[in-house]
Amino acid sequence: MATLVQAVRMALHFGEEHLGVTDVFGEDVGPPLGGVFTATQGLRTAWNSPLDERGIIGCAMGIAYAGGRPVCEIQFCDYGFNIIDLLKVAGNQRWAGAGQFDMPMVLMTPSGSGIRGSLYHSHSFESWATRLPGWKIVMPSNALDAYGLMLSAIQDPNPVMVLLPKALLRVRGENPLPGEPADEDALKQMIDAPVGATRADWTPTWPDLKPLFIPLGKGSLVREGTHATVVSYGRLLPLCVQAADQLSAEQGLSFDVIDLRSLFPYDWAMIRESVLKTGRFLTVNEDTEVTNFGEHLLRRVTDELFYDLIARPRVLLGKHVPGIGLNQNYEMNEVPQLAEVLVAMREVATEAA
Amino acid sequence: MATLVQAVRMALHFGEEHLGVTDVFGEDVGPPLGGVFTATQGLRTAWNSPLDERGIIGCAMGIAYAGGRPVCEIQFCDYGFNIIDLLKVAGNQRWAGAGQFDMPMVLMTPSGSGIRGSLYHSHSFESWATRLPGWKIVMPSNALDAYGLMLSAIQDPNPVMVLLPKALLRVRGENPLPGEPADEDALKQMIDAPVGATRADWTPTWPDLKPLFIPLGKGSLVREGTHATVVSYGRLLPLCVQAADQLSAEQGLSFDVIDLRSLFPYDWAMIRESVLKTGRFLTVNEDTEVTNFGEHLLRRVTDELFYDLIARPRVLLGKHVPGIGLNQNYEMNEVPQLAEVLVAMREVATEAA
Amino acid sequence: MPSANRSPSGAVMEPPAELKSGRESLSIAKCREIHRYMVLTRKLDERCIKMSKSGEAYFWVGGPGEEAFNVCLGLQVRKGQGPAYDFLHLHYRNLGVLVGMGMPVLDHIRQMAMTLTDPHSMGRNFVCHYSKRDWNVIPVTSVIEVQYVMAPGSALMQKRHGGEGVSIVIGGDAGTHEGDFASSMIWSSRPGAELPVLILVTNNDWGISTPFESQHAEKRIVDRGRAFGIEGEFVDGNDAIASWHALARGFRHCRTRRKPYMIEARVSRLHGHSSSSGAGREKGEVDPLAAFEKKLLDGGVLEPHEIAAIHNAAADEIEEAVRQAHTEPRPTVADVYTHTYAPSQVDSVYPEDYTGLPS
Amino acid sequence: MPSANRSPSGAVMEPPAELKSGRESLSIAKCREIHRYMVLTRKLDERCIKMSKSGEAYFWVGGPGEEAFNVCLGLQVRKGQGPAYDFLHLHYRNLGVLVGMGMPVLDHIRQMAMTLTDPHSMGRNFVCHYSKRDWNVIPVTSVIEVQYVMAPGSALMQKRHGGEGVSIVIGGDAGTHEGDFASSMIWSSRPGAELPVLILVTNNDWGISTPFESQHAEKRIVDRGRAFGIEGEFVDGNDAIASWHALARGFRHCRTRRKPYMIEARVSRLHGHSSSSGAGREKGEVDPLAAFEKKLLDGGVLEPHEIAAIHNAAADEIEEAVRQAHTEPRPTVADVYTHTYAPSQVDSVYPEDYTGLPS
Ligand SMILES: Cc1ncc(C[n+]2csc(CCOP(=O)(O)OP(=O)(O)O)c2C)c(N)n1
Ligand SMILES: Cc1ncc(C[n+]2csc(CCOP(=O)(O)OP(=O)(O)O)c2C)c(N)n1
Ligand SMILES: [Mg+2]
Ligand SMILES: [Mg+2]
Repeated sequence: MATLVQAVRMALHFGEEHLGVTDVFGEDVGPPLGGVFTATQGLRTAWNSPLDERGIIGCAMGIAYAGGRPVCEIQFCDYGFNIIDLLKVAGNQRWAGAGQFDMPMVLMTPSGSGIRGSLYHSHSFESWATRLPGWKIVMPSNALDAYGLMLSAIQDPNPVMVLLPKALLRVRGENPLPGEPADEDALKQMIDAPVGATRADWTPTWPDLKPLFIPLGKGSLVREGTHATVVSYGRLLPLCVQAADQLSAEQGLSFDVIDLRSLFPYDWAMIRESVLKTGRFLTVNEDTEVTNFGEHLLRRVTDELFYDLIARPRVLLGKHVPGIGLNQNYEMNEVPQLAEVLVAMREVATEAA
Repeated sequence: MATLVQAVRMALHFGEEHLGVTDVFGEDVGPPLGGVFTATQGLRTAWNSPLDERGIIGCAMGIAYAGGRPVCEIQFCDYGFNIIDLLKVAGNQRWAGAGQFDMPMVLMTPSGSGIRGSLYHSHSFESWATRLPGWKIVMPSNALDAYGLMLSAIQDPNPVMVLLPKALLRVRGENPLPGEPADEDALKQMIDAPVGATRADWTPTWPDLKPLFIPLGKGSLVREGTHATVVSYGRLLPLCVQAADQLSAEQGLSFDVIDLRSLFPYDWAMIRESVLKTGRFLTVNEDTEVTNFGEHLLRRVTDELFYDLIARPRVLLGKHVPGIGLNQNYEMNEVPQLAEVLVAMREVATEAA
Repeated sequence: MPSANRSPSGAVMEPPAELKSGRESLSIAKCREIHRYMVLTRKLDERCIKMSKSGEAYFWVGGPGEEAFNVCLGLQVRKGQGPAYDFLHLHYRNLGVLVGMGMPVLDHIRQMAMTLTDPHSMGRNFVCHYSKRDWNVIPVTSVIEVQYVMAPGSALMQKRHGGEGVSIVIGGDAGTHEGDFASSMIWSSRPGAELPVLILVTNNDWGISTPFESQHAEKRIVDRGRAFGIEGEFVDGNDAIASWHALARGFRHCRTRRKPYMIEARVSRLHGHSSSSGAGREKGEVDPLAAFEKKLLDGGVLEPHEIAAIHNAAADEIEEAVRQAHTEPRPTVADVYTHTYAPSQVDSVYPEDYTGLPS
Repeated sequence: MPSANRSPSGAVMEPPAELKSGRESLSIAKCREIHRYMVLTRKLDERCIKMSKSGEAYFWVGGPGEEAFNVCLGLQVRKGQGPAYDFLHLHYRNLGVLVGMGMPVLDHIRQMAMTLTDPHSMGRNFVCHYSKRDWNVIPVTSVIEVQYVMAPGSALMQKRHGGEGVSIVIGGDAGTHEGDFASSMIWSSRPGAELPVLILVTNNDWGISTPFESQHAEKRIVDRGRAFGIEGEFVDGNDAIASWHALARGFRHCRTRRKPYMIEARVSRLHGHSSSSGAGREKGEVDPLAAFEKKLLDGGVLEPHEIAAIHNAAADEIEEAVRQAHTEPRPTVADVYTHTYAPSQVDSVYPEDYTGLPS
């Protein structure tokens, strides 16, 4: 199966060929590197930009205004904190301008911890991103969703931010992309740039990919159960699934595990239905815990389902500290790991009503 | 009584004379203007900077690193969205650098709506600001608190952001500052720069001000009651007080109204005690409602006091829209006004338990 | 006025076919056209200042003192929609540009009056914050200098499209101290990927209350382009004829060489920064309109009564627009959410217009 | 080596008192010192690359190929605490600067090994991300170019304090495309408020995988200072003697004239960008250490066996430091929150160290 980053690359290729993508660009996005995570290797429209995040976003906006469909990259979301004003403008120009201009740009950026990245390769971005009205925000947790969400992000006429979970980029999917070759070595031969001198002459051979549009705003119910509702996305989603399976096997506790996928707009109908069933709610993410997007979800649950809750709704989040430390004794204690997910899920499912 | 902006000016003067403030600077902060809201008129150390917010924050950091005590201004918080990366560094340098350097800088900036400011003079900043570990965030709602919080902000060796409620800057206090002359016209003569040609030669005459340090992390219980707890700050605080008084007079409902003043750290003990008493919680602010600081407060209440609540805890926030529109039919319907505050307070106090 | 009108010396004085400024000259017809638009621009600003003081509106910002440069710019724009035409990345002083392009004054007044019919922003944004898709006028934002990072993007599309479309970007002198000004030069001049960006700076010697010379070591802002190999020039933006030609050179360079060009224009600020600083008439600033009218009078192109008639016609047109705008609908609560998101087939929550939080 | 050692021509060859490079020369004693520190720097980088591959550490970044320029810089710094001394606003390649200043290699290794004893970051940050208050070394952050906006701030304090303290800021070529580089020039050159900022750029011709010439229209980055009246020069940073003198001129200018100076130094990148790109030895780059050793050998300053001994001594010193670091304590969960906030008398929640959310 394709890895998540290969799926992104194939989606961008599909976008170039079939959805009108005109430019895929950013720092080290073009040849020879094709992105620090290889997401943009071999793409026809990929090019290297100056080292200037503000220029990248501005250029993408200009391209979109002039009728293009750009996909730009911020190399790590950790380096996206000097562009919030531009993101705001991209998100408000339509409202401010009486709806005259569309802004069909995609911003993709790796987000989250899990690669021993120290302070500046471990940031989460969702709590910043969801504060940008006018933007749609997605974060896949597996290759197939990455493909389907990226295609929708490209197709949507609004600015869409695709947060890529750094830690999962090299994880293989469980389900094939439409048109993905069955043999993963064959795929690698086709679309991964070779290392070394031969790279200069290399051109990819793209599989005959088919479209898959995962609608924005649609979550995915990846486990079904009765004891509690768990909402997550990105790096922590597989840990929630793992915990659900373990708690089911060991303690007979079963969970609705919702992969939110689309953070804004989010699938409120799915969350609501699940919480109405279980009466218990936990949301898990790794962003810092003060003014965190998970707190918004908890607020929505409280707003509309307070009297349906049979136990305290809760969040499991990253700690309010200035950074993720390199020594793993920092990282492991700053952002949720499997052990804390297990505890939180068991507690929400079993707390006396 | 002094206005809120006069109180800020007097605090800065006290800071220059007694607390080691070395530089008060920003766009149009120095003579002749002394700030677009007059906050920095007549100050000994005030100077005009280039039109470059990144330069302003960087320069303040450099001054602080080198032993100075800068107070810098971002003219409107609306123009503070290209500096989040620098604010993050100011907030994480100590943690990242093993505690070697202090960062005694103050950033002050007008925040919030209420001046018919359209998209770019109406932003709220608290939900962004509270996402900056390493920073302390305060927002006064009256002149005396502005004075006392500004002195503490200056005195604190950490970066402190002082959010000034745009709409309340010209509102007079109810309590005098320590050392403030009794006659407000006399005060004006002393410290407000004259309009017109005489300004060039003008120097202020400062009253003999005394220190007042309002501790960071201390809220203020501005109304006491039993029916519900209301937590707010800034522009909306006086509206909550007004609503409390009205609901008390008209419907016999009484409220604990907490002026949070310090947003981080916040006075959890005060909130907790009040909610334990009333069993009902409402927080009110005007920032956009997705991933909003008020949702954090609600989450804390849910975390620790869920089983003590006798009614649904709630928030009253600004709408998730890209901007505040100029025509007042936009603004009045986008951010909470007195009418909505009244409704929300009555509802939280009276909802059947 | 065709050159046949030129009279032999000594004969009855007829107006010359060209009006001169230094070594440059411009046809009388063009000068009359520029003048008419400058008057309309000035009157529009003055009327808006009045509205901001009368309570008909809350806030005014505009470009009195920049009419010469802005109108000359507007008249040379190739207007239309899409990459075959020019793109405009403006700031809040470019009234004269849109007037020169032929914007109905009513549309400007509608924004000033915050009506629902305001085509630029539906009464949402400050005046002079235009947005006009059919003329490639990118929504103006109050945020200083961000337009400079967007211009290379539209220019990229124009260069790729072929033709002669130019991306015009303009802002003030103080704003060049934002990093985005440097970014604009960098992204426009990448080797082998140069872009047709006409980079303009209107230097009025002030940023709100801060004098240019207190912050700028640059003798000329336009000198900053040199290190990037960006050609350009400094021009007296208070001189309509000089402005016309500087812009013509800039456009020609961008249209034909498909590379950036930079112009720094010295302009005036006749009514201070905005209504926030009172908007009173400033002394000691060159008035480009008065200067141009003197030239037109001295050159025998216009008579005083003709000038008066032009002023009156402009005033009448504007007054009528004000009257009209006052009759038009205002936004209501129902308009708060509209145009937050464009409709999208791939969005299951907001396939149509936005309605608030997901439900 | 005193100049008395100079031998008359024809006599037994003794090493000259000065070593030449072009028209410049430097005392033998200084050259030996520079060489020793260059070797120590190179060995330290090589050992760290090894650690990143052996699993003793996760990540390596450093400055192999920049030793000449960085060591010459470190040796000319006036080190100490506070505005009377130089401030250093560094980036992630300035190992040689700290080595030149006399940093114990153990401190570098501690950061590489992520020990609690790492004085720069307590095992929190990547290697080469120094922080050293007693030498005015501002905490290095991975965020490209932000150091350039901080340098004018410390320089302001230095200028006001009096004396000759300079704020040194340094970064790579690609990074100059961030707006912060322009800001640094702007804030250092304000008329009448010029600041003693030594603005340095080490141009290694790359930003990760992106070649300089693909993005930069600037023939010389240092030319960007001209419009601001900032004096400066381009220097071959692979030439230790040339680097020494360029830096000496820069320091002299800043120390005495209290104004900015800019140096662009051409340097090499001998092991690629970082361990993320493999950190293998690159071909075709000038090796400043090899070049300097050749000069020292050719000039008769050092014998091959002396060079070998210097290398061995450096390797031994480093090996000992690695052994030592491995014995030292690692951070634990108890260390997560420390140093988030400085203790504060005016804070009722965190008068002492931070302990998590307010309680
Ligand atoms: C990013 C940003 N910072 C600050 C402001 C507030 N502001 C509005 S206009 C202005 C001065 C602009 O001066 P200049 O660029 O010279 O243009 P001018 O108004 O003189 O034409 C300032 C500081 C803003 N709008 N945007
Ligand atoms: C603001 C920011 N953007 C992107 C990065 C990722 N990044 C790290 S090093 C680098 C290239 C830097 O090139 P240059 O400035 O020439 O310095 P060099 O590494 O070549 O010495 C990039 C893009 C970063 N650290 N910070
Ligand atoms: Mg100006
Ligand atoms: Mg480089």
